[in-house]
Amino acid sequence: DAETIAYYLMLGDDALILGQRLSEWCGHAPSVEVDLSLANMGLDLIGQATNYLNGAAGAMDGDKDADALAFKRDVLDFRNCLMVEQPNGDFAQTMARQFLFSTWQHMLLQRLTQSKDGHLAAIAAKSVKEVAYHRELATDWVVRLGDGTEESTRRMTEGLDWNWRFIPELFDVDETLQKVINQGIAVDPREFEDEYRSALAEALAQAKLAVPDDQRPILGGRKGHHSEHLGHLLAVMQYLPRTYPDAEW
Amino acid sequence: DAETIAYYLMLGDDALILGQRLSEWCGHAPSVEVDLSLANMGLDLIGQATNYLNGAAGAMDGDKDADALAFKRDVLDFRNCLMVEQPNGDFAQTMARQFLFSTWQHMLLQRLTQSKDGHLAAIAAKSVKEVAYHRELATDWVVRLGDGTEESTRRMTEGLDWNWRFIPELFDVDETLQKVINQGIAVDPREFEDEYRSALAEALAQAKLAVPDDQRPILGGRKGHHSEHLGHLLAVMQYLPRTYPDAEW
Amino acid sequence: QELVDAFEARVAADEFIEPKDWMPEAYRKTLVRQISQHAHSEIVGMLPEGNWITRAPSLRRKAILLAKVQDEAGHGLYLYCAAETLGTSREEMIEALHSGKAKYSTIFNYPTLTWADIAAIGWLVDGAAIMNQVPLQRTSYGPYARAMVRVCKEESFHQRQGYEAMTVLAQGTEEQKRMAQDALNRWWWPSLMMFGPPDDKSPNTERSMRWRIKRETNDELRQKFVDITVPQAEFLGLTVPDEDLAWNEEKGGYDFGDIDWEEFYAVVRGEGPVAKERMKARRDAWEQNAWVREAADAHEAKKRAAAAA
Amino acid sequence: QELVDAFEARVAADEFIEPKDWMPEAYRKTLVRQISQHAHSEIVGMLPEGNWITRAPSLRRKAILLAKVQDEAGHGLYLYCAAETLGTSREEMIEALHSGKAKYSTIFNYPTLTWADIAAIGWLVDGAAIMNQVPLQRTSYGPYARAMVRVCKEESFHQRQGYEAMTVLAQGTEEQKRMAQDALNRWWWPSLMMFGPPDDKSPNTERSMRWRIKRETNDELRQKFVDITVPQAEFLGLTVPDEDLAWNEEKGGYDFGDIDWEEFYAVVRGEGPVAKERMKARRDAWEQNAWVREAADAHEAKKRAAAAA
Repeated sequence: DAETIAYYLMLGDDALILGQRLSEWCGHAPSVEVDLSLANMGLDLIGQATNYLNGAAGAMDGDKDADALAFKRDVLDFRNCLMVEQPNGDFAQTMARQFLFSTWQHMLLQRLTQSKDGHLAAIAAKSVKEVAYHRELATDWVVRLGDGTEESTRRMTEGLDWNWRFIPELFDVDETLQKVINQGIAVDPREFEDEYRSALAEALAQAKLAVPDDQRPILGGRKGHHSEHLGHLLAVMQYLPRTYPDAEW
Repeated sequence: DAETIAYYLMLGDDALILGQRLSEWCGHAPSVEVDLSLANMGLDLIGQATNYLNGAAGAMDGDKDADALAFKRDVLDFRNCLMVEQPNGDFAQTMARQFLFSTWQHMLLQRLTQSKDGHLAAIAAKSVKEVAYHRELATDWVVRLGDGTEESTRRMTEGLDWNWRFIPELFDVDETLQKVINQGIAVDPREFEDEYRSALAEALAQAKLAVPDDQRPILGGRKGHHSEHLGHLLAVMQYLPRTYPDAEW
Repeated sequence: QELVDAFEARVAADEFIEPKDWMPEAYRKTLVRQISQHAHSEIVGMLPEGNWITRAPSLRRKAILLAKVQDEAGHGLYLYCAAETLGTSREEMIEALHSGKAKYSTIFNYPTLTWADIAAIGWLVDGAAIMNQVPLQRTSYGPYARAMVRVCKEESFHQRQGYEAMTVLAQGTEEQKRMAQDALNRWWWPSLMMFGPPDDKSPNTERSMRWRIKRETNDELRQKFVDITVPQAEFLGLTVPDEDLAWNEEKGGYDFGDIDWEEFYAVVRGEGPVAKERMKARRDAWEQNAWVREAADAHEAKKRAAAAA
Repeated sequence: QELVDAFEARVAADEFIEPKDWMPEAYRKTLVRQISQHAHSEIVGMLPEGNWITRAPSLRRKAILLAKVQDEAGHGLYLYCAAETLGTSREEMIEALHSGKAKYSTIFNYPTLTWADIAAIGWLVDGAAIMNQVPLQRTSYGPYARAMVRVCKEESFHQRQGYEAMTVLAQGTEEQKRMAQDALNRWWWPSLMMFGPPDDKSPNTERSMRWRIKRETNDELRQKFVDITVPQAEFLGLTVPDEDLAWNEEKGGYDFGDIDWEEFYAVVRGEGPVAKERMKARRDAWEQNAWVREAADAHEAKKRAAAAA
């Protein structure tokens, strides 16, 4: 049904857009090792996105596939949260975003393995280990940069500040989502909001950073109302399939 | 004929791509005054591009127009020189590019007003005053930044260095161009290369900058072999017409 | 007190106050705040539109948009100049903006998500701006009033262009219609907020009216805007996103739903959806290009020194 | 001289030299130059491909390309490690790259203009790289030889993927065929240059062969590459951009046209079409992220100090 499709899209778009953002780093990271781990995370996320979007496409009318959904939707039809579309900024901002998102995604996937939707549970079971690693890697960098030099502390503080206002969206439950939660398909994120906040507080304590004040929540991504950043990302990402609509690659 | 069309395209693409680059500055310039003059130059160039491209489209088969040429060609079909597609960089790099290009374009247009192609002569007559102003403005900035502070001198030197290797392409005459030169339609740029070099030397002397050493010429733009920058520019510029091929705006 | 009385009498007689004339400190301060806020709005307002210049869908639309932001930069300049006649430098005003002390119109803290937003901004935002600004052509401070004459002429041109662009979308493909409706949904309420808080929450209105810095109240202007705009939306075949909207025969205007004032005050506080982006863009433009302004000054100084030698 | 003789005898017997073994200074220097150049090529080589990861035309192609650049980063790491066993630190090597003293493969100074270039790089550039590298699995320096075993396995996978991607284009729409042909036109000659100058202009070849740092000459490898690649191009229905290309029955290989060695040497000097872009990208990545490496070191030091306390 429409709500289940929307849930697949939401999960798939989160992974796709974040994977795309990470791939922008290619060749420009602080060290070869970091280049390698950013590409690795990007690859995991693109793989996950493919699975979710194929799931969504399969449940839709017509003979769409994951590529059609990734490359032929415009901005108003994307369902990703606003956090993943935020610009990379510097390496601290990228890692702050990754930390806040992967921590959430990890807690979500742990529970999603119990979904009544067997396909979703299977994707979650496959992805949860990957995301556990993303979470660990990002947390390590938050600690390292938070408790590094004066400059890195400042940059990590700013990176967290930029992304902090998008946290509430991760726990926002609208009607569509509530319906699939009720069906036992989706995870209710509110179940783990406390756990999430504790995990953040713990990591930030280790990083010797203050927990930022809550900012006014910015919502909208789940209903297609994005920031200005997503349109630019899509213009690049979708260029070839838009330009050569009849070609296969 | 094909060669005349190619000449219109070359002139039109130069103006279009440089206009697009200038428009990227919008809202980000060093002062309101500069924002205004960058938008103004961009506007002039987009206007010129429209005229040339409409001229090209009119001479082609089918019912193409300037928009079809601007928004529906891919990178291999663009005929602009490599200089105009170079990234803006900082304000010095943008002004170095403008200085090197507008000086050339101005000398070209002065002569193009005598073209045997009446339409081309008319466009040139209309544009030459605009471009004279661009040249003056860019030259002023080269002088100001060259003979400003230590930092601005360094930045202007780097900006010139980045763009210098694209100068020879402006004076390169291939078979296609030679043919329209022979017909009295196109201007032979070699006629004014000395004048151009002198104008550069004079401005740089005023800016108290050394004339950069000649670098190995980088050619290719006139036959569609561009740098990696143009593809990204087109992905953004062409997004809407590519995404909604049946729409009018 | 004599000075004050004389000043108030001149204003009441619709005379223009000029820079060298005596004026109450509060008048001067209020004007600087209002004019600089207006100037900042022009400059910050270039950003949501600049976001689409590089992606304008045709050469004509690109040219129109470039011309429009060029006008806005021009308006910013006149207005900064008008404010400078009151003794505050442009640098001071810009610093106040960047520190968050000075405000700009709340509307520019919303993102331009699709091309239809550019049309909607022209139609609704410039429409609302004109509604606010037309009376200011008769404001009591001369330089401000004269700047507004020029601004209003250009703004009303922009508004017509915006409405025309919206017409094309509303008559276009299904996808264009959807974009147009979605843009109206997102921009409608923020446009109504552009007129400021309701009159009963706007303590300075009375004085500003007396001083002819303001010539109509926020609620009066808002009502006017609704009455003019609703029929335009209907003509476009678009639905205004307000279930409570209804023609009120008695008052000869529309009744409309409650505005989310909590959102308005949050946006005023700097917590709008893309407020961080806007401020970052302006600060980065200013700070990262400081070397250009310094170089220009240094070059100027060298030239002066050479001329003096 | 005894040491040298013993060394040469071991090498001649195809034994591996290990980091702690004695070796001639020239051997060490040549190896550091060669291995670090190879490592730099892997790292710089990520840039032309990174240029298309964000624009890959399908999720599958995006994943393949991400996996490929990940492999390349890995190769860079093994190779830097192999070079470090010879007593040169990674920082020294990277500084030599950024100052222009150390070189990287000339091929990465050409731009990736269309998606077909990514396919062409896999097919031609990885193909040529393998041709160069397969013999190096038996090179005399142990750590280098072992690194090459792993590198070669992955490279040949990349080469097959590239050829497959090219096949899809060559069998695709007219526009895709055109892209594919244009890519071959632009990458063919630079690929031939990847094998280095002709043997009679390669003065160190003899010694490098004796030391088993090189196991076949440049011209031999180039000939092999042409002989393998031309039939592949024919199979794809593409035309190799060389009018002089002809099968020579007698030598059992292809004759081919003259290489533009002037271009080659210019590119070696750092004057390739996008050499400035490549060096700027690498320098910026290194310099603008220096704070990250410093922070990691500072954090490590704090942790060590805490553990010691």
